[in-house]
Amino acid sequence: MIGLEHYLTISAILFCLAIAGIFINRRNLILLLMCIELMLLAVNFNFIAFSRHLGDETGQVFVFFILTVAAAEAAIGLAILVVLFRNRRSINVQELDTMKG
Amino acid sequence: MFHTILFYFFATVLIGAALGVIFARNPVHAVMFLVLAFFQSAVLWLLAEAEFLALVLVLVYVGAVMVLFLFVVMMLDINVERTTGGYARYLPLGLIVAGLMIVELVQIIWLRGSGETLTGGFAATPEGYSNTKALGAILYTEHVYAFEIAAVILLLAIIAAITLTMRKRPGLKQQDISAQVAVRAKDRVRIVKMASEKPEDEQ
Amino acid sequence: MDLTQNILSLLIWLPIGGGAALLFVGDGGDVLSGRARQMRWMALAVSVLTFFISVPLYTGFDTSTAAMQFVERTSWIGALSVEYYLGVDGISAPLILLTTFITPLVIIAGWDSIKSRPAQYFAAFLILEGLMVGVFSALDGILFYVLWEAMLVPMFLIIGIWGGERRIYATIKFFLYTFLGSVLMLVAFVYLYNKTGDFNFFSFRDVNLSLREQQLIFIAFLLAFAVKVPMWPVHTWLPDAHVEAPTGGSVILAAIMLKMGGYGFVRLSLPIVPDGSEYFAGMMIGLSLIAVVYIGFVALMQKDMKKLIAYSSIAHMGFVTLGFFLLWSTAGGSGAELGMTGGMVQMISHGLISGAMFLCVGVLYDRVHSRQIADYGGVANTMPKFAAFMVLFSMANAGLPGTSGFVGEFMVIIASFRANFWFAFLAASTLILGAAYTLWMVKRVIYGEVANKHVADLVDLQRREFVVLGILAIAVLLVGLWPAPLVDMMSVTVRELLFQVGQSKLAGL
Amino acid sequence: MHGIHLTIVLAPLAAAIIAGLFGRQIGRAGAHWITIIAVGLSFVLSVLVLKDLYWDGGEPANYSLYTWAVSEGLRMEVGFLVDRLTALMMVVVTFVSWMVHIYTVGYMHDDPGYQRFFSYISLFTFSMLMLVMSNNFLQLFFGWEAVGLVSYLLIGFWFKRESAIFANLKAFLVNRVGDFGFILGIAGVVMFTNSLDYATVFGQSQSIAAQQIEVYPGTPWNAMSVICILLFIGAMGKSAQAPLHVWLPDSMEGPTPISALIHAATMVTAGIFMVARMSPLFELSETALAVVLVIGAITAFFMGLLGIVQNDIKRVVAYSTLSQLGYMTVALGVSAYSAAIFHLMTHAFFKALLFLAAGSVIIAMHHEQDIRKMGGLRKYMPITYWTALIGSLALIGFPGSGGFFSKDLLIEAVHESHWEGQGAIYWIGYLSVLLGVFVTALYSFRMFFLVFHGEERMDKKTKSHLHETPWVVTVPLVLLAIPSAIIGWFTVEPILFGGYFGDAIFETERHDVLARMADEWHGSLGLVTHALQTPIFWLAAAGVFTAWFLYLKRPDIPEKIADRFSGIYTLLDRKYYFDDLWIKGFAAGGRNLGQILWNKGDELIIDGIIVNGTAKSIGKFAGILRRIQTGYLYHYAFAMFIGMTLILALLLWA
Repeated sequence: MIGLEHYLTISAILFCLAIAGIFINRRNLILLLMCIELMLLAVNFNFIAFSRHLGDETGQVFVFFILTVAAAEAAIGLAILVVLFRNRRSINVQELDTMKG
Repeated sequence: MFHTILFYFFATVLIGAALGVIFARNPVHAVMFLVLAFFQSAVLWLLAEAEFLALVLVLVYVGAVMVLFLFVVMMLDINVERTTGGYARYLPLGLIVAGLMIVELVQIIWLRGSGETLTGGFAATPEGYSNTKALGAILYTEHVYAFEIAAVILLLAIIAAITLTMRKRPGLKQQDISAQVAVRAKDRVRIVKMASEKPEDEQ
Repeated sequence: MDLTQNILSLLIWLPIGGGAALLFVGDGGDVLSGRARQMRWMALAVSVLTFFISVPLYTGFDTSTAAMQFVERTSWIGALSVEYYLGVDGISAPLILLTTFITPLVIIAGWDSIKSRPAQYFAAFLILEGLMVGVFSALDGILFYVLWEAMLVPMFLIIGIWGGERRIYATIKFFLYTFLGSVLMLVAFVYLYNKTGDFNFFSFRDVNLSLREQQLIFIAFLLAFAVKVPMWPVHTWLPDAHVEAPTGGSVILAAIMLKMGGYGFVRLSLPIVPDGSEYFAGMMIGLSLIAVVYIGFVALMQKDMKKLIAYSSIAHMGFVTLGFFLLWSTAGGSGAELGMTGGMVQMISHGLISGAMFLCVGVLYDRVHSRQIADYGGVANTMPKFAAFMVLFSMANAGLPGTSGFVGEFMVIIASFRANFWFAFLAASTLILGAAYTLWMVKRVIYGEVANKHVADLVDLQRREFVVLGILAIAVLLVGLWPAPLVDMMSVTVRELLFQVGQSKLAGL
Repeated sequence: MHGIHLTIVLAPLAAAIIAGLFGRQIGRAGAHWITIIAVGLSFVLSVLVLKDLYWDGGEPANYSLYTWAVSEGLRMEVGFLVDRLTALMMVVVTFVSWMVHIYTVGYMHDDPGYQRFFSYISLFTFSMLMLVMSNNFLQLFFGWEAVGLVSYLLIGFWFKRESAIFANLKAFLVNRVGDFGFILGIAGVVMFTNSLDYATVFGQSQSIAAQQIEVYPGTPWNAMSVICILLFIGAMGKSAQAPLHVWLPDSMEGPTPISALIHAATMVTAGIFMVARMSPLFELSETALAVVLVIGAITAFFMGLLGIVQNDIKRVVAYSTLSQLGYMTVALGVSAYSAAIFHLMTHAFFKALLFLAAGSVIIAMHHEQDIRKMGGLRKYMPITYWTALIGSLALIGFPGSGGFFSKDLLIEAVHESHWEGQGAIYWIGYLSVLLGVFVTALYSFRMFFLVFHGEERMDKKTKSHLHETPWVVTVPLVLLAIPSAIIGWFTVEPILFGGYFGDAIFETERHDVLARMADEWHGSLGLVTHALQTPIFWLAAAGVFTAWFLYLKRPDIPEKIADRFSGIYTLLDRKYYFDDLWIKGFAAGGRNLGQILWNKGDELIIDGIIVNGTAKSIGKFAGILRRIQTGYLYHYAFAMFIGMTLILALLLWA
């Protein structure tokens, strides 16, 4: 019987893979953004699973909002990325260290 | 049983797609893997009887966001080589943290919930239940303000994205109407007074 | 409005308001502009007016009572029982008078020598004056603390904007040093508040505290006040601050701000934690004597005139703390009043003398732009009037009888002899050391052949400088020849204070 | 009478202020007239006071003028005590001061600081009068320091000279060392009596003597001895007793009238006066008296020896002053206070005379002070010659001269003084004053012969200008020569044996040597005729003869002696290395100590390690922390992830 625990496990695996993706990636900022999308997906899994588990639709409403925000974030993030690329001719993560203390 | 097989199948493909995202050499491939992952997720959500969200995921995410990603990736013409080394330095620490994380997750999900069991199947939905209808009912009643805010956020995102990417090229000729209206004669014409001069030979 | 009822408020807010007005109007950014000149006059007018308003503090002062006079009291922050509570007694009134007396002189001294942002400069001094009067008259812990900290700001700006080359280092050092101390004072206030329920100094005084509590509160107060005095070994901010400060800043710093520390000891430490003070009295005397002797030797070797005077300030302030903490060492308490009065007189006198000394250095600095002793020599040849003043003030600094510098030292030495021969022995060594470092400087700066072209080009005092130094000279001589009015003003309060200090707070527990 | 006292004091002060502040307005003549008149007025009034007290039998006045301050029942006042001791001092001070004022008109004639000079010496007169007329310790200390101040200003009068400003700093600081003891002594007095008033303190002297003070814990000392020794340290500073004498010879850098007034006649005798004034206290402590005696004896003899090797005319007189002050101190040590004061008075006249005469010579020699470059001045400067002779004779105690009576009787008093338990100290005192007579005669006539007799060793230019000095210089010489010569005749009897001082000086019966000597007193004439039978006269004669033989008859011998005994000569020439002790020892030591405390203590330990060290260590720590901020996104993400893991762990297992 597929239940809550399976969905949570899938979610955890997705999340960890997304994090791993952030570390493995050193060159491409777009991939980082994609990993973030994956993470959000994992979160959404959790919400849906619990929503179903508890029989409460509010969790799904939350997913709806997360999707909204994620879309907005992707739009702005990509816009920033485009500007960045225009200014520096690169989106190499290892070269982006202007925040260095 | 069929349900279980479907779940495991789609879950396996999902994880494979996620691995593809993070290991793909070419960003375009990565985006395509991500699209695949989203599709698999949508199916899994369907299995969990969250039909509305599953469809929204496909329509909005795959249809809009992923296409945007694809657009950008192609537009920017990023070189495709990937880093190979570099993370060996952090590997021990990463392994420790990852191990710790796994232990924790296993503990949370399989061994112990905080007082409440986290295992068990989903409750069956009542007859005539419409997921979409139920969501709409609470979205436009209880969460209407949040909904409005979400709309504003999207608007903001649109404006932000446009503002960020818009640029003025130097040398582009543009009409500035307010400057044209505000101009005064003395800004443009200089009246020079000077004594009249006579040629030398007339004296 | 009855002036005598609100005289203290007036003394606080008139200069602050005047300073704010000056800031608001500004100088138009140009030193030579007519507006800048008007601002000078306005600053002078405000400060002189403040001085005249403060005169009733002396004429209307009742020397027969130790109670607070000219009291003003209203609620300020009701929820925390914080009050706007002002009042003066024989300890604070002379210090307020000193403040209002010195400030106009400082403003005159900065008349021409401030080349950048004159309006802001004078405004800073006026605001500082109001805040200092406030510190001396506040009787509520929070009010006292707020004014105490607020005072740092104008001083910080004065040194930081109009100071010398290393002014940034000096201001930061000054600020951190004093801030470190005063924050602990706030902690002590809050602790006492938890005991008493308000921040009134009198409730602080009347609350019973265990010895352990008293020791900790004493240490908290000690850090705040010892830094201000400054006592050895937390004195090193002073030479740097003095050296970098503009003349007026040095004068205010030495003449008044250092007195805050001494004032804090008598207003807070001694009456609030008498047993704690007794516990630490030996240490305090030790530190005071180190200040007198150690700093005396250090001052001897200074090459910078301002630094030398700054060190001599530390040594002289050592007498103040020595006088205050003698009372437990003297046989049967006799000598306590003498010591404490001596310490108090020393504060006033040091205010006059160190102020005058810094003004003298300022006069030279304005002309030659050097504070190094080695850059001078034979100034008496070109500036005879100035030389006369300088010698007079140096003699006062060396504690010559007939000048105010002698009065406090004499009383403290006599009182300390009663406590212990060696206290008096070490304290009296200032007679030699003080004369040595001051007069050696005089020898190298004032006397001798004209040392270089700069000295040869010196012009003697202008009328403005002459008036400032002349007024100070008269004050120094007056206090030296007839200190009775000053001493009488203090004596009842001192006796009352000694009575308070004599009441152990442990008995009531 | 109070008005007169006040006028005596304030007239010179007012003159000083006018001459000092308004010197330019009143001009040179104005300055000297106003000060001369003021001091002259003081002198005349002082004589009136003396007449009132002595001949008219007036009562001593003791009253306070105003209250300086009151604290803890200790009344600090300013007031006058005018008794016969005071009156005598007042007359001496104002007279010498007056003479010096007049003399200055000539001596400082061309000096640009003319008005300033007159202002200073009038101020000095005021200070000295405040000192002697005081009725309490506070005012005594005021006068004490005030004369020190004026002395400082006057030694450094020619402030362009490096040697002068060195000397005045030295003088002030050495005096301050004495004052250091003095103020401690005053503090001791206050501790035991809670009063600064002489009368009150003297009234309680017995109770002080009965008490003890533990300077070192566990070793109680007699309070009176401690107080008196501390007070005497003050006197040592002011009256230039060894080892605090070093400032006096250097003080000769000041103009000569100052040397006469301050460093010979008046200020340096303040210590003697003070001890005499404090006789009710000193009498009660034989320990203190013994200290006084020994210090005085050392000064009297050894400082005299130094006079023999000096070549600067003023320094010779200065060492002679030191030696004579030693004599007075010895007299104090044997409780012969009146003898000390008597010698003080005669010394004031003849030493002022000698200094002024020296000054006269210096003027004539165009400010050449080396006696090796003089000689044979007798025929050029007859008045100076004769007055100097009178002064020198008085100095060596030639029978009949002023110095004779005081010195002879002083030595006699020392001779008579031994009381129980004194032993060796008595012999130290007696022998040093006795041998001192020979030394005195030697150096004073060495100088006299070298200056006024023998061959003329000055250069031609100077020689061509040699002539007697103007009348403003010679008149004071003559006026001072008269009392120097004759004052002893009629003052000796009342002062020493006639109970002139009355209650002003107190002697216990055990110490009262003068009372014992009174039995053998047969009048002034008797003393003079008796003189030939005493060793004193013969020692003095031997001294004069030696001087004549060595410096007139055989001028080559002194150098040979100096070569033969070069060790001793160097010792004398280096003034027993006292200057080195003070300058290289204490002064340099103090400077080094200051340097060490400053560099190592303040700059290194407090500022370097503690203050800036704290700041630096915070900076270093921050620098380490700063490296965490790499700027790489994945580092921050990693940190977030670690943090999340840890928070989860905390929630799970904590």
